[in-house]
Amino acid sequence: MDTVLTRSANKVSVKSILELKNLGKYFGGIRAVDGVDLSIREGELHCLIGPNGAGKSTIFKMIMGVYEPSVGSVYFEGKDITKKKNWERADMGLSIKMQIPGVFGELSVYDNMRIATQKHTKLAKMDEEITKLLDLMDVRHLKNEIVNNLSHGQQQWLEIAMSLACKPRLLLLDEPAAGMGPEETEFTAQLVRKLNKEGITILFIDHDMDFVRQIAQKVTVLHFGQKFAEGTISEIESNEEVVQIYLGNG
Amino acid sequence: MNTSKIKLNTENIVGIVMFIGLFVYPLFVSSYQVLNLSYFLSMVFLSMSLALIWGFCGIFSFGQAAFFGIGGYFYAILTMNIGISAFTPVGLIVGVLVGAAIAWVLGYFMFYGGVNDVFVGLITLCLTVVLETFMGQTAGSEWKIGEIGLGGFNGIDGIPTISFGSFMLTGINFYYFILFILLVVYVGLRYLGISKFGYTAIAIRENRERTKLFGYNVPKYQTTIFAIGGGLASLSGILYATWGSYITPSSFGLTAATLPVVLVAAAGRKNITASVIFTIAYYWFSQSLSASGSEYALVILGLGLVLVILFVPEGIVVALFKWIDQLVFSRIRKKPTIKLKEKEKVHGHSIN
Amino acid sequence: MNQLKNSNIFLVLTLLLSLFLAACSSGSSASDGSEEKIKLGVLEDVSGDFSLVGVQKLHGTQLAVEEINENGGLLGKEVEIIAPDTQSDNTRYQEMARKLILDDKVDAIMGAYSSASREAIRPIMEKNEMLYFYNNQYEGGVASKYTFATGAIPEHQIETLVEAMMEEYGSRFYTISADYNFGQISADWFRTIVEERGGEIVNEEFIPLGESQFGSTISRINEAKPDVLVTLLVGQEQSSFYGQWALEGNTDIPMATTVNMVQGYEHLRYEAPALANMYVTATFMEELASENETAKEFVDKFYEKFPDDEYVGMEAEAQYSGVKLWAKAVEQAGTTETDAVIEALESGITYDGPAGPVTIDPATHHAIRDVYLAYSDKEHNITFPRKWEAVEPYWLSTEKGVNLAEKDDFSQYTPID
Amino acid sequence: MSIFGFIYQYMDNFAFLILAAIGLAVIFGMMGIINLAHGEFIMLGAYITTLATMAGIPLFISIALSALLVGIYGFIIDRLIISKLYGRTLDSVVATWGISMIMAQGMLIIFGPSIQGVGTPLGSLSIGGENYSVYRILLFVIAIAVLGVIYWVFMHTKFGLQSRATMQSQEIARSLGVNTNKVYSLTFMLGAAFAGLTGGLYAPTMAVSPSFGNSFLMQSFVTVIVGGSNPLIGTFLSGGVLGFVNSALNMIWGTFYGRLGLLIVAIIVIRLIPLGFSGLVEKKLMRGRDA
Repeated sequence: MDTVLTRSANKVSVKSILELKNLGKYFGGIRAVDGVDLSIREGELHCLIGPNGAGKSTIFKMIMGVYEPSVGSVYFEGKDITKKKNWERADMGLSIKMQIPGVFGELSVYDNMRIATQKHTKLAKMDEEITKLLDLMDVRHLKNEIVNNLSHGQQQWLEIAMSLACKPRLLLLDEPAAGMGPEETEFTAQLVRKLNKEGITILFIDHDMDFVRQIAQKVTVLHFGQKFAEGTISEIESNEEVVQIYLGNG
Repeated sequence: MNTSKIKLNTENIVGIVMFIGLFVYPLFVSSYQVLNLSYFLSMVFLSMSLALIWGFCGIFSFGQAAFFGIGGYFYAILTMNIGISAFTPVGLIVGVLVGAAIAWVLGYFMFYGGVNDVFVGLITLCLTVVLETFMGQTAGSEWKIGEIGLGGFNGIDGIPTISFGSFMLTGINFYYFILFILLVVYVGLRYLGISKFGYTAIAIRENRERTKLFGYNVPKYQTTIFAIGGGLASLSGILYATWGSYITPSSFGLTAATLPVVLVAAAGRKNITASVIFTIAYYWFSQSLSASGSEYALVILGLGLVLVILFVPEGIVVALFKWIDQLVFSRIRKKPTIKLKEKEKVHGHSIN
Repeated sequence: MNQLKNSNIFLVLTLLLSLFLAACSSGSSASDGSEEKIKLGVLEDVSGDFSLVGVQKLHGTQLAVEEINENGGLLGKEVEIIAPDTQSDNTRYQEMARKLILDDKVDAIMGAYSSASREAIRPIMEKNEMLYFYNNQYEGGVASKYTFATGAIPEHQIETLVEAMMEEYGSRFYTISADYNFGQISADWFRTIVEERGGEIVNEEFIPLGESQFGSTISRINEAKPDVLVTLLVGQEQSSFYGQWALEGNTDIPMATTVNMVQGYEHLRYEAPALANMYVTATFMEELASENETAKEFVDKFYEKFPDDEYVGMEAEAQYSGVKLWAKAVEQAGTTETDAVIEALESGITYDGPAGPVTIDPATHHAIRDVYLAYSDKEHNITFPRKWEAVEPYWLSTEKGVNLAEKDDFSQYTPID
Repeated sequence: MSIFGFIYQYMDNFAFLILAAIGLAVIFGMMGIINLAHGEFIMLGAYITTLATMAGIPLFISIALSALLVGIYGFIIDRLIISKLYGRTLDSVVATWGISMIMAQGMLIIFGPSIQGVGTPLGSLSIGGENYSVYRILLFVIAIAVLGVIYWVFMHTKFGLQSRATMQSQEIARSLGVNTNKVYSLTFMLGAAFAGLTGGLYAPTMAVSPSFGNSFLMQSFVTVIVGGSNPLIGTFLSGGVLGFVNSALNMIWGTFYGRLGLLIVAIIVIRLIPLGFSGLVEKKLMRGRDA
C-alpha cells in the first residue's frame, strides 16, 4: 500500500481542532501523564505511540472526560472543555472507540447501533443511518446477533460504527486493529483512511507499526507520561532515541 | 429486526392472554376472590416500579417500599383531612406526583453525586428503615397532621375509597379500575422498552460510563426513571391503602423493602410481563399457604426462592418464556445462530 | 447446555408444584359437607414474632371447641374451627379476615394479639357486621357494636396495680413502655391514675419496638430512683430488658407490669433473678392452679391436650373463656345470627371460667372479671398476695358515656382525648 | 450520668455494633455478598449456646462451640448455595433472603417460639453507687480481641494473604495460583463463625427466640455501610463513630433518637464517601492503586 498517496489525498487545515495544554494525571504518587502539550489540526490523522504505561489511554480518557486531569486543560475547537461533562463533549463532536470494546455485549448489534444513533439522528431516519453504518463496517448481516457472540474484530468495527453514529468531528480510536488478523487489519486501515477522507479528524493509538505506517500522517511518541518526540512517521522511525526506547523493543 | 411491531412470542401471547383472563375473571368467581385479586394487582405496581428502575435502568433500590408507604400515607392524610369524597381522585393523582417528586429529589441527590450500584441499594435501605422507625413512634397524640393522627405502629385506619362523584370504587368497580390502570401502565412500560427513552435506560443498565460517551446525560435519565419508579410505587401504595382502608409503618419495614427485590429477581428482572405474572402468582401462593394455616408456609417460600435463584438465575418466568419460545417458535422462525457460525469461520476470530 | 438448563427448569417447576400441592391439600380438605357445621374463624399468629402468645391462644380455642363438640356441639351442630396463620403480619390479618368472612362465611371471629392487628381487622368486622371477640389484655377504650373484649383492660390491671404499689412502696413512678399504641396509651393510663391518686410520674420513656439494648435506660432509672418501675415492654427483643436490669439496675426498686409473666412467661424463660421483685395484675396465669381448683382443672386439661406446650397464660384463658361465652350466647339466642347473638351477649351473660366468673358488661362489651396480684420473688416463685373480685370495666360508660346496648359506636377512646 | 457511666455505655454500644457487624462485614467486604441471613446465623449461634449450656456444658465453651458449629454450617451453606452465586451480589440477596426465611421458621417449628434463657454470668461491679455488668465489659474486650484476630488472620496467615489478593482482583489472584473458590468458602465460613460467636455471646443477655437475629440486623447493616469494604478498618472506625453517635444521642434524647441517628449518619456517609470509612482511609494510605 502506497502510504504517500493516501497522505496527499487529505486536506489538513492549519486550524487546530484539539489542544492539550500541560495536561497531567497523577494517581497518588504516580504520574501517569505528566504535562503533555499536544495540538491536533483539523483533518489530521494523528497517531499516539509509546510503550505500555506511557499514558496514552489515560490521555484519551481525559479528552473524553472519563478522568479529570490533575493539571492542565483540554481545548476543543478553541473552547476550554476541561470542566465539561463527558456527554457534553460527545454532543460537541468528540467520539471514542475504547481499548477494551465499549459495546453492549448482552444486546443485539441493532440495539447497540440504535443506542448510539438515536441521540444524534431523527427517529424516522434512524434505520437508514444504521444500515448505512453497518454496511460501511461490513457487519450488516450480523444485525440481529447478540454482540457477545461476535468476534473481537467484529466488535471493534461495531464500536467504530457506533462512535461514527455520534457524528464526530474528532474521532479517538484506541487500538482499532488490536487482536485482528492481517486481512482484518487491512480492512480497518482502509476504513480509517476512508473516514479521514470524509472529513473526520482522527487521533488513534496503536502498537502495530505496520498499521501506523499505513495510515498515520503525524506521530507523537509518549514515554513515562511525557511527550518524547513528534513528527511524520519517517521522522519518528529515523529518530535513534525513539527506536531505542520503543521501536527497538519490537 | 423491526422493533415497533408486536412479535409473536411467548411473552406477548402470555401478556395478552393474561389481560383477557383478568378481564373476564370476575364473571366466574365470588366477590371475595375479586376483592382479593384487586389486592394482588395493587401490589403488581410495586413490582413493576422496581422492574422499571432495576430491570430497565440497572438502578438497584430497596426504596420502593418507602415510596409505597409515602404514597399510602400521603393519600390518607390528604383525603382524610379534606374529607370530601369527590376529592379522592385528586388525592390519588397528587399522591402519585408526590411520590415521584420525592423520588426525584432523592435520585438527584444520589445520581448527580455519583452514588451508584449497590450503594443506591444501601442508601435506599437506610432511608426506608428511617421512615419505619420514625412512623413507628408516632403513636402519641402529638403526632398529628391536620386532623389525622399518624397512629404509630397501628398506622392509619378508615382511609376513604376512591370515588368519582357518587360513584364509589368498591368491589368489582375497584377491580376494573385497577385493571384499567394496570393495562395502561403495562402497555406504557412495554412501549417504553422500544422507545428512545427505553433504549437509553437499557444502555445505562448495560454500561453506564460508556453510555455517557455517546452523549447521554446519564444522571438526568437515572433521576427521571427513578422518579417514574417512585410514582409507580406510590400508586401501588395508594391502591393498597384504599383496598384495606389502612396503612401502617410495616409497609416500610425490612421485609417490605426486600420483598419487591426478591419477586422481581426471581421472576426475571429485565422483563415486565414476568414480574407482573410472578407477583400475582407469589401473592396468591403465599396467601394460600397462610390460609392453610401451615407452619411450613415460610419454609416452602424460602426454599422456592433459593431453588429459583440456583437453577434459573435469569428468573423463572423469563426462563419459561425462553423455553416455550424455543419449543414452539423455533420451528416457525429460523435460527440466526447458524448464520453466525459460518461467519465466524470466515473471520476466524471467534471470542469463544 | 440448553438441554441441561431445560431439565433444570422442569425439575424446579415440578418441585415447586409438589410443594404447593402438599401445602394446600391440608387447607382445602375441610370444605365438604360443612353446611351442617357452625364455623368459628380464628386469627392467631402461629408464626412470626407474636407466635409465643398466638399459639397459646389457638390452643385455647381448640380446647374450648373440643369440649363443646364433646358435649353435643352447638344447637346440635358441630363447631368447626377455621384458623389461617396470620404470621404476625397485619396485612395478612386483613386478607385472612376478609377470607373468613366472605369466602368461608364463618359465624364469628376470634383473635388478634397486638393492638395493631386488632385495629387492622376491626373496620372489616364492622363493615361486614361480623361478630368479633378480641380475647386479649389490651390498652382499653374500644367501643364497637360488633366487638367483645374478654381480656383484661386498664380498669382491671392498672387501677388495681397502682393502688397496690402505692400502698406498699410509695408514689414516685417511672414508666418505660414499648413505643407504639399499646405502650403509649397504657403509659397515659398510668399517668392519669397515678396523678389522680396524688402520686408522681418521675419519667416516662418510650422504647422503640425491636430494641434489645437497655444500658442507657437502666442508668437513667438508677439515677431517678423511683419508688416503682412500671415496665410495659412488648416483644421478644424488648424482654431482654430484665436480664440487663438484674445486673445493672437497682433491684430494690419493685417492677410493676400488666404484660410480663402472664403472657410470655418470662419468669420461666429467664434464669432467676431476672424478674425478681416484679408485680403483675393478672386475670389468669398458670400458677393460679396452686390456689384455685378450677384453674388447676383447666391447666391440667390444657396440658393433656397439648403436652408439648410450655405455658398456659392469661390470653389462653381469655380466648378459652371467650369461646365458651360465645357458645353460651349462641345457645341462648338459639341461632348464630349476629344481631341475636349480640343481644344474648348484652343480656348480662356470665360464664364460670377457670379463674372466676367472666361476665359481659352490656354497656361496654368488656368483661367483669376477678383480678389477682401476682408477685415474683428472687427464685421466680409466684405468689398471689392480693385479689380483687368482679372488677368492672366502668370507664367507657361513666367517663365517655358509652352504652353499646342502647347506642351504636365504632371508635377507640383514649384517656387523654 | 457519670463520666464512667457514659464510657460504659459507649463501650457497650461499640461492642454491640462491632460484634453485630463483623460477620456481615467479612462476607460483604471480602466476597461482595450481602448476607441477608446474617441475623439468622446469629440466632443459630444463640440457640447453640443456650442449648449447650442447658445440657450442662460451661457457658464459655458453649460460646466457642457456637462459633465452631455456625462456621461449619456456613461452610455447608456456602458449598450448597452461595458458591454457585459468587460475583452475583444481587442474586445472593435473593438466595440469602430465602435462607433466612427457612432458618427463622425452621427454628420456630423445631424449638417453638422461645426457649429458656441462660442468665448473664459474672455478676456486676459497683462503682460510685452504680452497677455495671462485668460480662458487658468483657464483651467490649472480646470485640477488641475479635478485631485483633481478624488483623492477625488477614495480615499474618497464608489464607489472609490469599484472601486479600482475591479481594483486590479475583482474576489476578487466580492467575497467581490462588484457589479463589476455596478462599471464598473459607471467608464465608469465617463470617458465619463470627456471626455464631456474636449469637453465643449475646445469648445470655437477651431473649432467645427465632427472631433473635432481628435485633442485630439494622445495626449490623448500618455499621457495614458506614465502614465500607475493609472489614477491619471499616468496622473498627464505623463502630467507633456510630457507637459514639448512638451513646450520645441516646443519653441526651433517648433510645429512639439514638437509633434514628445511626441511620441518618449512614445516609450522610454513603452520600459523601460512598466507599465508607475504609474507602477513605485506603485512599489516603494507599494512593496510586487505582491507576
